[in-house]
Amino acid sequence: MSVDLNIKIGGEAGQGLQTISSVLSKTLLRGGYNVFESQYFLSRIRGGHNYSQIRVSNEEILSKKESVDILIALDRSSIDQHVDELSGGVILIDKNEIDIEDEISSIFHVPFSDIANDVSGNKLYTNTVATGAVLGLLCYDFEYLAEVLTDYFRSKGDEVVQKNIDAAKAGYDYSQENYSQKCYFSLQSIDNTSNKILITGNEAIGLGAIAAGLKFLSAYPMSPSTGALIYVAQKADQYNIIVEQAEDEIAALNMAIGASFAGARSMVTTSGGGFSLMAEALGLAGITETPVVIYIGQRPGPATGLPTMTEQGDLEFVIHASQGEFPRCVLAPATAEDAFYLTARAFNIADKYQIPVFILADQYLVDSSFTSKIFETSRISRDRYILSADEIESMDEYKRYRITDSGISPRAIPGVAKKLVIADSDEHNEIGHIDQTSENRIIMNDKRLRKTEGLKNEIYPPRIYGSERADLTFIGWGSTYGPLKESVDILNKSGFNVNLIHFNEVYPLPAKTIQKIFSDVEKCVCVENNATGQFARVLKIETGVEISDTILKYDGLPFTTDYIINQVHERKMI
Amino acid sequence: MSVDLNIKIGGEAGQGLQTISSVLSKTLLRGGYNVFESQYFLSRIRGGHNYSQIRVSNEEILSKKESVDILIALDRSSIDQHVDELSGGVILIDKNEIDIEDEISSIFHVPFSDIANDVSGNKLYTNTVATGAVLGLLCYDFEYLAEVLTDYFRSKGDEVVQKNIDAAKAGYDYSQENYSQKCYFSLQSIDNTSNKILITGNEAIGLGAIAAGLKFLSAYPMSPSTGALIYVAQKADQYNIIVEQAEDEIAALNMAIGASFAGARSMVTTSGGGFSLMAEALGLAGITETPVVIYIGQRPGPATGLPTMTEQGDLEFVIHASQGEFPRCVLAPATAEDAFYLTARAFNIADKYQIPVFILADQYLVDSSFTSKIFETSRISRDRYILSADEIESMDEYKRYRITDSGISPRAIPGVAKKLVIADSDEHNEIGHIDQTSENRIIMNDKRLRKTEGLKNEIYPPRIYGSERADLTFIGWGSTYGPLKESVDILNKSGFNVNLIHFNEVYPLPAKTIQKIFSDVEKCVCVENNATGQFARVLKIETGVEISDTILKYDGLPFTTDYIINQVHERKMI
Amino acid sequence: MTTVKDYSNDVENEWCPGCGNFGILKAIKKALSDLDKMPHEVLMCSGIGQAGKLPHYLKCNIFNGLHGRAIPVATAAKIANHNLTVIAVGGDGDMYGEGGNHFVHNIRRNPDITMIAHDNQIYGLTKGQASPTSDIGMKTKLQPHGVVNSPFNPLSVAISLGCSFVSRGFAGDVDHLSKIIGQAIDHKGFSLVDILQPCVTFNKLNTFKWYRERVYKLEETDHDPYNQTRAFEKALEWGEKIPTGIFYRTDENNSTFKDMRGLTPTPLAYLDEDIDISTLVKEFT
Amino acid sequence: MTTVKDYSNDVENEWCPGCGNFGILKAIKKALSDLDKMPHEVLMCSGIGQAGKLPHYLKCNIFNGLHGRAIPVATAAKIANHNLTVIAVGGDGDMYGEGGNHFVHNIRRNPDITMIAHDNQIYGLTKGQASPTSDIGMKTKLQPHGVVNSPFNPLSVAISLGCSFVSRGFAGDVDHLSKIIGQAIDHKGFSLVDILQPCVTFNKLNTFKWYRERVYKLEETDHDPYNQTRAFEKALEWGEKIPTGIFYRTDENNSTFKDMRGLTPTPLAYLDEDIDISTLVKEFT
Ligand SMILES: Cc1ncc(C[n+]2csc(CCOP(=O)(O)OP(=O)(O)O)c2C)c(N)n1
Ligand SMILES: Cc1ncc(C[n+]2csc(CCOP(=O)(O)OP(=O)(O)O)c2C)c(N)n1
Ligand code: SF4
Ligand code: SF4
Ligand SMILES: [Mg+2]
Ligand SMILES: [Mg+2]
Repeated sequence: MSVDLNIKIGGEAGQGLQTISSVLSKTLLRGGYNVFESQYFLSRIRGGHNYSQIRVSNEEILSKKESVDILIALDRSSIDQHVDELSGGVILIDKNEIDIEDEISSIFHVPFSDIANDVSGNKLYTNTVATGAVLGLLCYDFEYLAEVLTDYFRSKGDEVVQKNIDAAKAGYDYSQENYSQKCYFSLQSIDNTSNKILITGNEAIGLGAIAAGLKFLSAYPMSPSTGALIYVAQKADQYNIIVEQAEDEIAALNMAIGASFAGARSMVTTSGGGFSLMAEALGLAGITETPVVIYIGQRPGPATGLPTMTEQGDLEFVIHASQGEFPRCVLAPATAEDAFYLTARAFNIADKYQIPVFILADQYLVDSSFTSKIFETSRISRDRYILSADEIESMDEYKRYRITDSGISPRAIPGVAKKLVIADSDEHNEIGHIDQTSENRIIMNDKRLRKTEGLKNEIYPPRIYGSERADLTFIGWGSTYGPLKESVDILNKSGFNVNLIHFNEVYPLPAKTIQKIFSDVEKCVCVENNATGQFARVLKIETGVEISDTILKYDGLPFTTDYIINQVHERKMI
Repeated sequence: MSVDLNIKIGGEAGQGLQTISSVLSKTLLRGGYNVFESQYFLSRIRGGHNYSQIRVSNEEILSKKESVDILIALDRSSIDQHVDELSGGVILIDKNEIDIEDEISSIFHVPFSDIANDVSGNKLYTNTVATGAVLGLLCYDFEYLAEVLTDYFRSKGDEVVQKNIDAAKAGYDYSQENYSQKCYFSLQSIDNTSNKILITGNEAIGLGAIAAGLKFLSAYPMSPSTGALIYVAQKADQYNIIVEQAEDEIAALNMAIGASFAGARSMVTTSGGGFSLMAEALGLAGITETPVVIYIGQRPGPATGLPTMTEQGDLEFVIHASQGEFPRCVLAPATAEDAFYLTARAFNIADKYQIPVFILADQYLVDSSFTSKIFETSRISRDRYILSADEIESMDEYKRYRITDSGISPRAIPGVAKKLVIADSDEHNEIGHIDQTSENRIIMNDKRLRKTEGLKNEIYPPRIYGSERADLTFIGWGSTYGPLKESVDILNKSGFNVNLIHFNEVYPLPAKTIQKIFSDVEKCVCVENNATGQFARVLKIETGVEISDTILKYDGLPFTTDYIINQVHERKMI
Repeated sequence: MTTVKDYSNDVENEWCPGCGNFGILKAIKKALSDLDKMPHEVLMCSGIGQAGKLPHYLKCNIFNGLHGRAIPVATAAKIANHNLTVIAVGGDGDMYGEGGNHFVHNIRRNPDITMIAHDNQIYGLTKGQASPTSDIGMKTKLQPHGVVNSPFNPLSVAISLGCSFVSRGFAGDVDHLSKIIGQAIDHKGFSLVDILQPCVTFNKLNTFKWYRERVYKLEETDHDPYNQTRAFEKALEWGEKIPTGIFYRTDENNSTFKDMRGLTPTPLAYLDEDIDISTLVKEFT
Repeated sequence: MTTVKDYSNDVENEWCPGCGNFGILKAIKKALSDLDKMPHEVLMCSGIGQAGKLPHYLKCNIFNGLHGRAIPVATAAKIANHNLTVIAVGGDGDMYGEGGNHFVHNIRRNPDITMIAHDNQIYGLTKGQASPTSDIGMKTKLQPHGVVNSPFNPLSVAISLGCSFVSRGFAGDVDHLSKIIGQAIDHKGFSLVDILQPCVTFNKLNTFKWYRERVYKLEETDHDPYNQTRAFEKALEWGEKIPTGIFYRTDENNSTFKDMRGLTPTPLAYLDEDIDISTLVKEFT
């Protein structure tokens, strides 16, 4: 039997809905389920209306769902705003805390805070009671919850752990006693030994960077990228990583470039606004040929825009940022798993081509938790392409910018050997000293731009999901993968024939390979989380492939499968 | 009889070749000639090899020429580097100062410094002697020179003026006596009453801004844009303009936006590197809908690149700069005259659409002096589109971001009336307060993007030069106009049939109009001063018009007619 | 007479209950109404952060711009229209971190604006990273072993640049604070009001209590605010005792703003002259 | 023994004859060889400007980056490889204008690098606009009526932030200057050397003569460089008399650099450990 359950927790910022959500998700994961957890929150610390959504299934899920089965309402407005989303589901509330004049039949009352007080002597345990209540409603094995709570609160001491377990159990029991017979859902734990993890895009990026041998991370905090920054900071000691909070984004990228020049694998984390301030230093990486990884968590602009929402609005900016012309590479992870492997790959590409490489993700991807197969370090290689002291000393003369066929010059780092390493933001000669002649300019510019050719061969072709030939092909990039893949599944199950071409390496593009792939495409639509269809334009320019139709969304929210399928039908695409 | 003479003055930075060049140019202009003066200089204050080139004709000229008729060599390397460019021309040097072992027949010796010492008692007058010597060689009416020297040195007092005139006359006489019979060129003054001016692109931009009612200019100095900044600073008092040197480029654009918000027509001047630091503030102008004019003098990147050279490498950057999506407009002047009128127009477009507008010029355009018809202020209107106090007070409620069909909201400035003006870099509601809802996001984003439609209708179609139908059509934008126009003339005179489609308003592009124009085009080539053909890409994306062939140049130097024609023949385009 | 009520609007306040920001909001409203300014005569410019939201909770003209960039906007708006009372407001991260260069250089420029820094020694809106003014040792998620950099001292830096009005207030003492703000606004030239602002959510170190135990008023001592060296010494005082009030001021000839050529009695924004460039064009013939 | 000659190369020097920069170049070469550093152990980071070209005229590792950004590059390079002797060099426009925020915040960060500012009180490479340190009244093409902003005082600002080594040299006194630079490099922590550097082409006000008539050496007075207030007062002295030498220093516990967790004895750049993330991955199960 296939399970596909959607739990929503709504409340104000500061009410702790994130804890309920995390504990629930982890508990469901431990019982063998696939979980997809996503967040909606406002740019404020207290108040307002926020929610978290947990989708649970025994099958792979990579996107969120619109209809809700269980709604945990920590405030009144959670009911008002989400009651319509319930399709036969229930609302869990504490009527002692929330005034409900109108009788809504789907409301299950659990006195969260009274129970918390009674059992654990403190209202602080209210949320834990609620967590237990949900799992009681699902007849879920309580042991998983007890285990997760133990892990979660271990650092606070045994007493706190126990009180949480007690509170949870009381909530659990209350549900069981009062509502179990009414409950439409029942979740038995399944395949318990599967090696699954639940991880956000931000954590996956941080972890990927650590695995790749990141040594220096400089950043100025900016939503939604801060999660990756903090993740690395928390683990920095164990891996000899220096994490430096910069005074501004200009410093952040200049620092990363300085550290990379001196030999440390380096990275910055930011969002579009912060990256705006890095545009000049991007060109510095370009002309000095210093590898650096730039992680951008996109959010809706222009300017401050919607700081906590999602968008894919920075692609063309990233491709064209900074004056002049130089190679760069843009990777756009599809899932958290993808984010992990692509981040590690970004460092290798950066080092091999001595260029800036972008991880271009978005708030939806990086703040959501994905269930993934356990990450395998063995799939990650660390390729530095740096000259050893012996190699340098054996050279007659070391030229940092030696002209080569590939455009890639041998890279030494300063201090390793007696030969000197010279880098310059001015146009320079092979040694690295300033050279303003036209002859030199041409060969140096050509050398740098030649790297794009190698890079194009490096880029993996897009993933194709679904049948080879379809009546309708979705085109997507980055975080739209989950909802698009599911849309394909659902539409095909309903008897249509659709497929998906999905790009997670988006720039530069190998034109011939892609043209070949598209030669089989009948009719296609580009699905993008922006208002103008940026990837469709990039594809056209880079490969000549023209996509005439788009499904766009720029309301700050991610795509859902429901939305995509609706659009397809409404606009009679199939 | 048609005159087309090319004078080159070469020497080290600090030797004062700029003075010789300016005085010569002005003198030739006053005698009725058309002059085109361009500069080649290195990023240093003293030494190195620099030159200035003056092309003189009785016909319109808008570009420089490669072959040289008279070379004034102030140092040895000027001879070494330019002797090959002489096609039957002569070299004017002071053999007492420059060692010449080998006898070069085309060398005319004039003892500049001895004459200066003898006549005016100071070696300082050496360059004036040289100036006189050139004009003597040309049998040019000395009175024009005397007049120009008087204007040029007036502020230094009568004695200095007189000594300069004496020095010039002595140089003039020396040439006349020793070389007039050998001279192949003779320039009689012509139509003296023609209302012509000689002006650099930078000065024209500054003047255009002043004419448009510029009130606030903030900038951080950066070549090659500083000339415009300084021009405005020098005239600021007379026109109630505040020119503020900013601490950095971030401040510069944020200041211009602040001043504009408060009601002053505002502008920044910079180059690509400085603009990199303005990318975030560009988005601020975008989302707050604050008009601002951004003048960028392009130079070769990436990063510091070649600070004193030319390139058209920032087009795509400027079009896509800053996170998110919002309307903007890019104007790329073809000549100094164009720069004047387009700058004024930029302010009107900025105010009408409440958007940032770019003047995207380049070092070649802005450092070169063009002969132009006298600028007519009457052709310039000042359209502010700002609500009066009465208009504001008559409104029930003032909404800075009222949703309208055109996307343009009524603009008030703060303090004028009692109603308040509220602007925000976050997504905001019609009033201007922060609004994070999806519903609001969509209507506000749509409102802003709708302005692009109006803007496209505003944009003038490209200039077409030459016959309607041609065997080969040059496509160009910005400063390539001069050399392309001349190439058309020359090729057509040689019996070919070529024409030119030239864009000086480059973004956004009215697709239909342009498609129509291109429907008549047989074969075309895009000529651009960059390495990757940026405008060709923009044209393709914006209009669907595809140009398969390009003539590109990215050695830091501008196009010459000779270069273009050579390429056309070499690559058998016709 | 303008009253505090004239400055009130019905925009939903997004700050945490109990936050020091509320005291600052009150003090600003009080100072403006005490000065009898009308809302439309006032322009508040802010950056991004919890502090940067303040202008929205006030009835006045607002330019809520980019993180760190309130000061350049404010300075230029004042130049464009010197009839406006212009205030730049922001957090410590905003004003001293991202916007540090503008802080330093606008003290030199000395425009007639007031800068109000909500100095909660933390990045509030981004959920609690160290700010430039965080005390050494403060632990955050991003500084798990505690802050090691020595804190930025806005007062000593301002004094070292001869800033013409340098003060510190405390969000827990609204009356005192509003008097300081009033004087700052009244002051001709760049005036700095750095405000000790407890962030009840993220800063568990510098709490209301912590500040209350330490603050004292300079005006209740024999401090001479016209003495730069003494002001400097006072600015270095931090720990057991924290001075508030006016540290330093110079009253004479202290606004380079008025030295600007081109500034007419009519604000630039209102000028609508005929512009004749014919004499300029002539220079090119 | 390293000698000055070891630091010489044959790159064409692009400075104007007679420029104060030559004295600085000499002093740096002398200081480095006196310290017996080898060229490959030294990394010079610079920005853009006439001063920013200096590293090219020296034999050593070079990162000549962006205008205003030498300090962040230098700090991070030092973190990546603390075996290197790292020097950040640039002009007054570069270091105090465009890069002002990095100046201020790296004093707080206190990495073990030396910052050398060629303070010619003018923008040289862009042909003579006012710099942050230009004296009031100085006329330039861009400031035709003279500078009105009060000059940036790098020394008083550095001292007000507790910078652990604050000094001023004069390009006209190479021996004295090279001794200061030597001590600055030797100093553990962020050391500032601001250098009075005549620009013979554009600065007609602050000439060799002008400086020579005014400079005196602090070490020849009873100045105590360990006293912050006295140092502050000295830093404000400008006009008839201009002090040079070491204004301020603190010798103990003054490098937060070494407080950085994750900094191993082997420089980060040389680490090549096996990286095992399996325990981290486990945390997500
Ligand atoms: C260029 C840029 N970088 C980063 C951010 C993210 N950001 C928003 S507010 C903030 C810091 C807030 O701290 P502070 O200025 O002290 O204000 P508070 O919230 O504490 O009042 C940051 C880093 C941003 N909006 N823009
Ligand atoms: C971002 C940026 N803005 C502006 C410039 C132009 N620029 C180059 S050097 C310089 C100033 C030079 O002055 P300073 O730093 O004092 O050095 P100096 O030439 O006097 O030694 C400027 C403004 C630049 N290269 N980059
Ligand atoms: S996060 Fe801190 S500063 Fe922000 S509103 Fe809450 S308590 Fe105040
Ligand atoms: S311009 Fe000034 S600073 Fe630059 S080299 Fe010449 S004299 Fe020195
Ligand atoms: Mg703060
Ligand atoms: Mg300088």
